[in-house]
Amino acid sequence: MPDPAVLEAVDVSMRFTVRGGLGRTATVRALEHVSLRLHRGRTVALVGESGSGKTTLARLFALMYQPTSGEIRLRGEPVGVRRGSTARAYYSEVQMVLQDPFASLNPMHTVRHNLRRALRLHHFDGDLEERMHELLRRVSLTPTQDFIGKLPHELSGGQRQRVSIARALAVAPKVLLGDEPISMLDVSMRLDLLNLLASLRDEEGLALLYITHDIASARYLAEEICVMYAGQLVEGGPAEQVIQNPQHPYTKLLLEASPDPARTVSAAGQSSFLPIADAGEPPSLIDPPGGCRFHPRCPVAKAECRTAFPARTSAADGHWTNCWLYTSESEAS
Amino acid sequence: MVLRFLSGWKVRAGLTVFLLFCLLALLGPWFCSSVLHISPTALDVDSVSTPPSAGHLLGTTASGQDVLAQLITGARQSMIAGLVASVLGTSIAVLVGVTAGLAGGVVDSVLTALTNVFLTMPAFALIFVISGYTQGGGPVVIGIIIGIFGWAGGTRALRSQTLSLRNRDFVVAMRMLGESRVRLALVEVLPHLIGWISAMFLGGFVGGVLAEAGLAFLGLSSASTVSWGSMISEAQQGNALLGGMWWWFAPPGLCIALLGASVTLVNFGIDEISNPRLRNARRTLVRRARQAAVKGADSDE
Amino acid sequence: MSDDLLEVRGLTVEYVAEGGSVRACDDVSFTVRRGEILGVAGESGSGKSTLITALTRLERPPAVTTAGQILFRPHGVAEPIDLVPLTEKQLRKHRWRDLAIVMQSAMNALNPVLRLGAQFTDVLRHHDRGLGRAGAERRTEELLSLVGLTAAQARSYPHELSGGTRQRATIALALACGADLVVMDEPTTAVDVVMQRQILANVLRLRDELGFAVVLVTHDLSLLVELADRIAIMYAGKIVEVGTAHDIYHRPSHPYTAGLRASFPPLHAPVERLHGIPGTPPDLRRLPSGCAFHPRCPKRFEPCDSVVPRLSAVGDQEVACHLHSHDRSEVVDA
Amino acid sequence: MTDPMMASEAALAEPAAKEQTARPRRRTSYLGKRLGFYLLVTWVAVTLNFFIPRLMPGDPATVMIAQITQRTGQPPNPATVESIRLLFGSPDQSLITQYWGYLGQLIHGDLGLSISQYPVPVADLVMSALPWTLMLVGSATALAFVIGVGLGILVGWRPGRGLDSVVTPLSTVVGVVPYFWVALLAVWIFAVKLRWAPVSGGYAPDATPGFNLPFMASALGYGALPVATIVFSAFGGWVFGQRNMMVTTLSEDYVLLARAKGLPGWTVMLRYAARNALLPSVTNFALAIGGLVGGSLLTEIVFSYPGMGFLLFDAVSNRDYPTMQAVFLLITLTVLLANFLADSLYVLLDPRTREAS
Repeated sequence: MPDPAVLEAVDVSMRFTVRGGLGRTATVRALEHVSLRLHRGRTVALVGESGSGKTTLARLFALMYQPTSGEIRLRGEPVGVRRGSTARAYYSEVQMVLQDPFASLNPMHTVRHNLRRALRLHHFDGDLEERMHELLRRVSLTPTQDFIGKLPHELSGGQRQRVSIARALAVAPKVLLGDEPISMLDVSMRLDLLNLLASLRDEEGLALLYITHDIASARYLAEEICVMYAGQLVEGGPAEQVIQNPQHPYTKLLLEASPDPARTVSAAGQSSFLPIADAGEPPSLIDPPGGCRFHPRCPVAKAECRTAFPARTSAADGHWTNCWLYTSESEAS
Repeated sequence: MVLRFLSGWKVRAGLTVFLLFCLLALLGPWFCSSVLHISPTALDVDSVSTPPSAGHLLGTTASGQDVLAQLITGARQSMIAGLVASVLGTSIAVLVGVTAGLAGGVVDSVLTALTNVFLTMPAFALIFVISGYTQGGGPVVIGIIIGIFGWAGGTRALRSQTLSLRNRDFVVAMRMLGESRVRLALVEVLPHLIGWISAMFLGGFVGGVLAEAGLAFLGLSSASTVSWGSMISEAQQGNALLGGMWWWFAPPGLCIALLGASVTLVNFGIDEISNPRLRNARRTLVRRARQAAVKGADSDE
Repeated sequence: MSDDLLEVRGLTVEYVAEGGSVRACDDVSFTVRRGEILGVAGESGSGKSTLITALTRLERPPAVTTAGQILFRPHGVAEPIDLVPLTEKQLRKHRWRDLAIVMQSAMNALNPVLRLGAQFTDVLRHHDRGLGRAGAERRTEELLSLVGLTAAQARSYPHELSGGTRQRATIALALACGADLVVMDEPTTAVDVVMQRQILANVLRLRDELGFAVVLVTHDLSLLVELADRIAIMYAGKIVEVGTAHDIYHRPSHPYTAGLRASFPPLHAPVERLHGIPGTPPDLRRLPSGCAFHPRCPKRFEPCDSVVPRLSAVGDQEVACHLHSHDRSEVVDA
Repeated sequence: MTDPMMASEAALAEPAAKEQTARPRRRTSYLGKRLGFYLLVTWVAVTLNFFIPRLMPGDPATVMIAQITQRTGQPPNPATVESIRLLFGSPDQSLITQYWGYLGQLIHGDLGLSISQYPVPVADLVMSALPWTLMLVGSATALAFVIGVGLGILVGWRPGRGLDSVVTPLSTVVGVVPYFWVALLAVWIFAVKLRWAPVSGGYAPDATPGFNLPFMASALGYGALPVATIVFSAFGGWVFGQRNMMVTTLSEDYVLLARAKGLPGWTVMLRYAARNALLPSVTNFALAIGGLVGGSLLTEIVFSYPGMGFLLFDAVSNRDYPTMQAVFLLITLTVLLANFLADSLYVLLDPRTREAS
């Protein structure tokens, strides 16, 4: 096992109260007992469909909400929602890159404004101008003087996302949270951004959380993959293990559904699109199914799947899953 | 953005007229007394109810007052009422709307309910009732009353705009740098609302001028001040229309309409910027492109 | 009768503006055969969405089709019809009966104040005057059952249905009048991968059963490779390569296609360090001279920045690249 | 988008939860919620009515008692004094006690006695004026809405074309011309010069109010010009708002899809574009009623029309505070009633506010 976690979520659950008319409320059970650890110089990919709770987890890490139960720990110390300078102290270690490069930069402010503000807020006391150019070089926006005075609308999506990353790097964080950082970029720009994140992880020793719905890109970037379904973590472990030897029926479904040209194009030039069974849709988190939330869609669901969420079963290589299929086996053996 | 805003003819024409009126309100009275040597209150007993002439460019009222002088002096009173109303109304609207949008939760619920209450109340009737108690007052008092009861309209729009801005990623991103709430509001959110606020301000201005005119027409402004509203009121009481004295009745109404139209033109421009869907493609360009296409196809044959 | 259902020749669509027009589609030519799935892949600004609206003649000012032909041969028509010069009234005869569309977001494509069923019956009864109310409802149920939906869902309003259900419904809707060609604009970007595969598998099955042709536009080349029969790659308003899915994946001829193909990390094959395409897609208002791709192209050579390459046949494929033009050898020698 | 409730929901629910909140939920309470809101507004209006005279400099109650004494030659009887004190403030009692007494009096429908027409109960004056205003404003509002929105739909369907370039600028200009000025002009042209309509009043002097044909015919004749002037100055706002909504809606995908379906132009325009573009106008309709009822004050004064506005004007001119108060309260209630009708219309038009069964 590598050195202790920089940032971790310990058994966090998150419920949102949604207001309806006249005091009517509904509870959204967005996360259930999720634990996740981020380590220095390593990437954890969190994979799941939209609405599975992965953004909620990222936002809990970013202290935007207080978890309903469980805690977020920074180097072992529990942290809560803060304001003012204590918040700033936390944010000087944990930064986030958001999904939409077109929305995450204020259209009225230049690149310089963004970087300077980040540096000032975190009391950078060296040569501001020099540091800003250094940051832009770090994210390969060169020649830097061409970019520093630009407004967001003068930049492409990939360039904007690089500015966002530079802004996050300005505070010299230990942890970088990426909430689908490439999903809205042009395809041809995605890999280079992933490569940039990888080099930051390797060279600066950043702990990286990479949230995505694209399991292939998760495999490309991350050492570890966690799969989330409807607010529950169902499987995780070394990336290759999870991809090549999926345990949980949901992970299998996800892999089957993901495009993989190499798998299907036959030499005859005949495409044989691999269909999957009509597998239904993820449940509403307002009134989710009990037990394992995947059971209504699971081809191998058993009676116990409906009643309780299974305990975690782990293999020696760190590959784990929460599924009754394996729980009973391990109990039997 | 400013340049794009100023590039439309509507905005330019509207702003020009509006600024002319502002100049009139500012310098008008001085201009009357020092340059034209006319007074809005002096009675010229030799020419009563006379049509426009060299002596009285816009004629005189039934009591021999110079209509032009009244019109110019009235501009100041009407515009003061409009200005006070819109400054006050817009300030309350920004304060309530932006606060509600940024704060969320209970604060938002309370402020939203308050806004809706003011929005639903028949404001003009209320203003009328209150003016009934105050029985006359200068343009400032009237402007204040109009402002206090007329802010709610724009507040709703401002609140929903703020709300959507608050949840925009760039605000979230700055918050995650540890930016303070006040700076978030002032530096990140407020600049995006300038268009809305200025539209609201201008709309409130016209609303104020119209409401003042209405109240003056009802005899609820102080008798000593001359405003466009009181001119119409007096013209009505002096049977200007029945006597065919159009020069007395028409100018104040037209002035209000012109001022209102100028503001509307400016607001058109603001609207087109904040809602790009309203922009029309230049039809001539489209037609020309289509014709060129047809010709090109012909020559291909 | 030709096997070609649709033949697009030199289609050019411009966004007219005072400062000068922008060509979103520039001299685009391709054919669609009956019952074929043609995929069109391209990044933002490549003109793929503009192409979709122009194909269906739904383009709206400031977008104007300024040149080209869209020759369409729906069933029962002997002579091909050029859609470009047709008036809205003439087009109405072909809309939905011969030519249907599926849009990107079903949420926005369905009228929020009409029940799902009503949005089927109005088009059914408009195109088949003899169809009664009951008949239209029966037909709606049949159509919905094609994509695995029920009659109960026909009575719902769009907001009561999930995103996946809505998108399946719009596909059923596209098949309502037996169109020969269904144009799809990123039909699965708004749904998750699992639902995406379910929907596309449905499309494939229905195509096999009903024999309509599909033009499917997306930015996801890896998906197209699995799904489409042939693929056209667009860059900066032009088609740069057309070929079978297999060839596009295994033998890409255009450097852009190759770069795009390499931009998708593999799911199962060994991971190696990959690179996207350097630089950024060009601004259509300020296109580079010559081949628009040349500033980003790793294989650019002398003529690339001055001569616009034309789309021409290379084996079974068509490519617009100087690497494959006939005078290439001379240039390389020189 | 326009519903503040929905917006706050979206703000609370984070992205992951949005999908779920968009799913069907029971929304029976939409009208119930609105009713609750109207109760709140009524309470605010009542409370304002209570405080306004008490906040004014001087003591309106004393002024009134003196006025009555002057007018009738003798001080009013103790019951009347008590009633005036309850409505307008008494120096001897705490505000809370006064407030409860005031509410009690209102609940019993006692609005006090008119000062200018002492001792006629204000309730009687109001009851005879109310129907006039309801008819006048009701028909004018409905007409302005139908004409304005109809024109807005037509004009917005083809923005930039002939009709649009004429109607739209015209409708915006009309909105900034002072209403009473237009009304006076109309009186002069149509009543004085052309003699198409009577100059003022609500019905012919020789008709007896009641359900008889001559009266109703004359009421119609007298009402035509006032209604026409209101419609004239109010329809522009509807045209403009509806046009912009229409233009915005036209770029929605569902309108494009309707066109792609080959549906005839009318169907696309009405069933797809206008049905949706109408919703904000209906919301605005509810909001605009307050303005229209208030604005009708001017109409009634210009035309000496025997409605609430004229009554209020009379009351203000004569410092008849009890009548002022009562008229304002009733105008507020009228506005609320109209609002409720508009809300019901909205529920009818937008399935998203209805209960999902």
